[in-house]
Amino acid sequence: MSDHDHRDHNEPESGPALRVKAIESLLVEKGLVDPAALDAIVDHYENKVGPRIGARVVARAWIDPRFRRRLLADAVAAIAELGIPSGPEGEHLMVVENTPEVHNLIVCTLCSCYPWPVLGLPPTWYKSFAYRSRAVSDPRGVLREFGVELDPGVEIRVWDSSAELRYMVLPLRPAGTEKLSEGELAGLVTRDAMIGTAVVKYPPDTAARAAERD
Amino acid sequence: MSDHDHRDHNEPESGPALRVKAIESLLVEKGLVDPAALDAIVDHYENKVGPRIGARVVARAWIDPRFRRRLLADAVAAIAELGIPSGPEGEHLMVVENTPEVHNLIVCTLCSCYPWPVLGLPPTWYKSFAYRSRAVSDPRGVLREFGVELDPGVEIRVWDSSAELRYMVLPLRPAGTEKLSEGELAGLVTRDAMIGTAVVKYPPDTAARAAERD
Amino acid sequence: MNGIHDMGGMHGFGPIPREANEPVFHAGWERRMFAIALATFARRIFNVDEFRRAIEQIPPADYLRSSYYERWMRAFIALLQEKNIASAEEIESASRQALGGGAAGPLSAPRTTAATPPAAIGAARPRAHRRVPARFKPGDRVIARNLNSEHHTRLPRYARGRRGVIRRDWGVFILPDSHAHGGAIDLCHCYSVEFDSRELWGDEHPAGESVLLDLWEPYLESAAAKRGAASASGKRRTTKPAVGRRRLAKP
Amino acid sequence: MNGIHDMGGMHGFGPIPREANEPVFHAGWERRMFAIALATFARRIFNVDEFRRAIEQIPPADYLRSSYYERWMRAFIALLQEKNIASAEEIESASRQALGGGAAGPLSAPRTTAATPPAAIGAARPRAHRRVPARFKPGDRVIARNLNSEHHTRLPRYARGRRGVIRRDWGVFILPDSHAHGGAIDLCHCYSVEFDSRELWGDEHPAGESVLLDLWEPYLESAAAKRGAASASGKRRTTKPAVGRRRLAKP
Repeated sequence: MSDHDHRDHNEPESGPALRVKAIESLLVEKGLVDPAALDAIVDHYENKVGPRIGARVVARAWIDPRFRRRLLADAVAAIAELGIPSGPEGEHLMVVENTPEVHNLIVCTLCSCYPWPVLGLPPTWYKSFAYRSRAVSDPRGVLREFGVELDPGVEIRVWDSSAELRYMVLPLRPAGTEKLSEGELAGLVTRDAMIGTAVVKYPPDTAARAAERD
Repeated sequence: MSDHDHRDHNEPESGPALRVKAIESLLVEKGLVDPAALDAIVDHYENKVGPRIGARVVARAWIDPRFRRRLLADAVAAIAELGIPSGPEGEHLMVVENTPEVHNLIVCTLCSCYPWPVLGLPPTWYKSFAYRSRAVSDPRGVLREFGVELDPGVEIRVWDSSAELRYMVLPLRPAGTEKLSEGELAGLVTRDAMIGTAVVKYPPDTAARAAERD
Repeated sequence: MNGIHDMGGMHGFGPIPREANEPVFHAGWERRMFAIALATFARRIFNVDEFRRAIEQIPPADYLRSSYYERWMRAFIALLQEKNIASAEEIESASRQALGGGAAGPLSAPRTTAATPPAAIGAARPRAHRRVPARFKPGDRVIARNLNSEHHTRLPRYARGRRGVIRRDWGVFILPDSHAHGGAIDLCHCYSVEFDSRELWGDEHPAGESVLLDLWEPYLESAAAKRGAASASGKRRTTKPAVGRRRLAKP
Repeated sequence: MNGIHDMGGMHGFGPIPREANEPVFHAGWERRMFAIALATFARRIFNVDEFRRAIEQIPPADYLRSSYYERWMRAFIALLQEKNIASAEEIESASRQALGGGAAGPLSAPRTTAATPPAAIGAARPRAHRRVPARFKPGDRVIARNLNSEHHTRLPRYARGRRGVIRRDWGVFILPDSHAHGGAIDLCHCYSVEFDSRELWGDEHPAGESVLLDLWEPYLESAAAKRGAASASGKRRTTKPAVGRRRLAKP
């Protein structure tokens, strides 16, 4: 693999860009990091992990109640069954299940802990001061901002990732999806639904196409 | 009085300087402020009030026990006796007395409330985030930073000016000052001593000069 | 509002910056900004609680990188607009004119003048002389309520939920919480409340320190009543007091 | 440390910024910074708690105006110096060289290489399998201690002094508080603790919400024991636990 093939060579050399280049040079010179290893790390997080992995887990849990139970009891072991490796920020994964009575929301108020192996790296909004500050004290307001209006009777549980546990939400399976395949179900599952700032929808046009196909 | 004779005409027109000039022009145009009145306000706070007023009050309290009692009971009435007018941020003044057992410290954690009529406008350090944040939770550390090491047995009371009351500390009179005049005593009293971040000292050289004079 | 301004107990701001022989103002514009604000308070265009509220509404990153009088300026500009004294466009246009070497004086002749003795100018918020019954008296044990309103308040976070003792009843004052949002005049007793520093900062804090806060009555509940309520079951209150509405009314 | 990073419950940060079709990284240097940090964790030059502590030590104004990976960069540079990996001068000199169009690659040939599978790289802080007795069990009522140490901690301010219920014992983990300052390995149980949101945010907060925090045992005390201690008189504890030393040791 060539050096740094994932870098944007045409971007301006801003302050941080220069600093980071300097740090890398220094650490390589001191034999502490290997540029090829850095390339591999970038490639892994940019191209190999991401919310599609979590979506696969969710779809399987929707169609296989026994897998669902194993997932909720021991998420690391259950996702290993699917051939999904664990890794940093996922060694202690907990999947929390939405029900008609309980909605779960994930945050890290102190930094931005996030379940990398199943969702990839977090979006900017998850790391934003606005989300970190408000998710614990005003989750319904946050959800409204994301366009989610929960029934007032639904209880909200906010999981603030203050220690080693990383959380992923198992969203509610939308109605009308009984005939969808596992792959089609996974296609409905969004990153935000697995953080808890969205619910999974089965849009009428998708439903119509599915009905047509039958 | 000419327009703005207290302005530094040779300072560069920074962003705030331009903005404030614009605000003043607008408000004058709208008849809401009078530049001459602004000049008078500036003159008052820059030249007429300041810690020397508080020092006068302290010196009087040191030499006149009955005044001291009136000052501690009703500071606004007591300072009026000295011909010192009250004014904004001093309508509800409270003087708190240091004793060998109790040391008082004044802060405003939420903004920078301060007893303007007796101490003038606050120094930058009083308005700093460092002081505002630490005075309530680490007063001994703050005092050490100011070079004041209290006996561990001395109790500290921190007055956080969260409402309309404004506070001034009546410092301990230093030993050996029995023969000093009221004016000489006032000369020993520093602004910081009336905030509580200093104690009043009677330096040996001053004492020596006084002894010589006797 | 649990804002950046509520700094009591925070760490990380470094040493206290001290300046020898510090001048009263550090720049001409600071002098003018200070005087403009005071003169405007005297005109009752907005009240001091609204001014504090506007300072607290400065976005946190801007708050921290602004100097004291820069924060006054930002808040003042926001209030001029909020009170329909001047539009953003007017301020922009006046700034351009000032940049173009425009006079420091008025753009045109002033319509009125308002000379007021400086010492009489200010927030003008006297102690109210209306008789209002006091719920607490010196010696009473109280708990500062755990209020987390998005509104302006003068109850700092570090005291919330903490137990203190009423030391003095200062009399009746305007409650800032509602006064800062629309100018309502709610008159309440304000008390000097002493909190042991170990109650505020934990059992490991050294003994022999206390913090005294001046707190309006609606910020406080009786420690005795609280104990009773806690031993009773579940839901506690159905009526809302004057402070602590959590959500800001949309303008 | 009661730092700016401890944001739970703060107001004033505005709407949540959302970006459609957001890329994983927004600039080449973010990719490299991320990868360098992960590779460095794998080399155990410093641990993740030290890294978090270094991020929290960024001055608050800089913290707020920096982007996420800028904070990583600042903390990383601070740790390189703290751990004597590179001096400020070396970093300056390398930056000047980079500015002069210097190669993105090494300044000279690397002395070693350390290829590690990416998925295995990270904070590497597994659950400890040593048996440590657990003080609490699911269902126990606890109070999060009111600790206000200047050290790193993972007990957020908004939970301090609040009552919760142990929901689950996660097992034994390294306590971050001491690990972040010198790397001491203190092994403690870590629990999932549920707090009713009305306990956290006050009686006026809507019902039907809770927050679950993962808290190490030294952050907690038994609600029953606390009640006993409170009804006993005055001074409470003479021995100091492993967390919460208020003052940072001078280096």
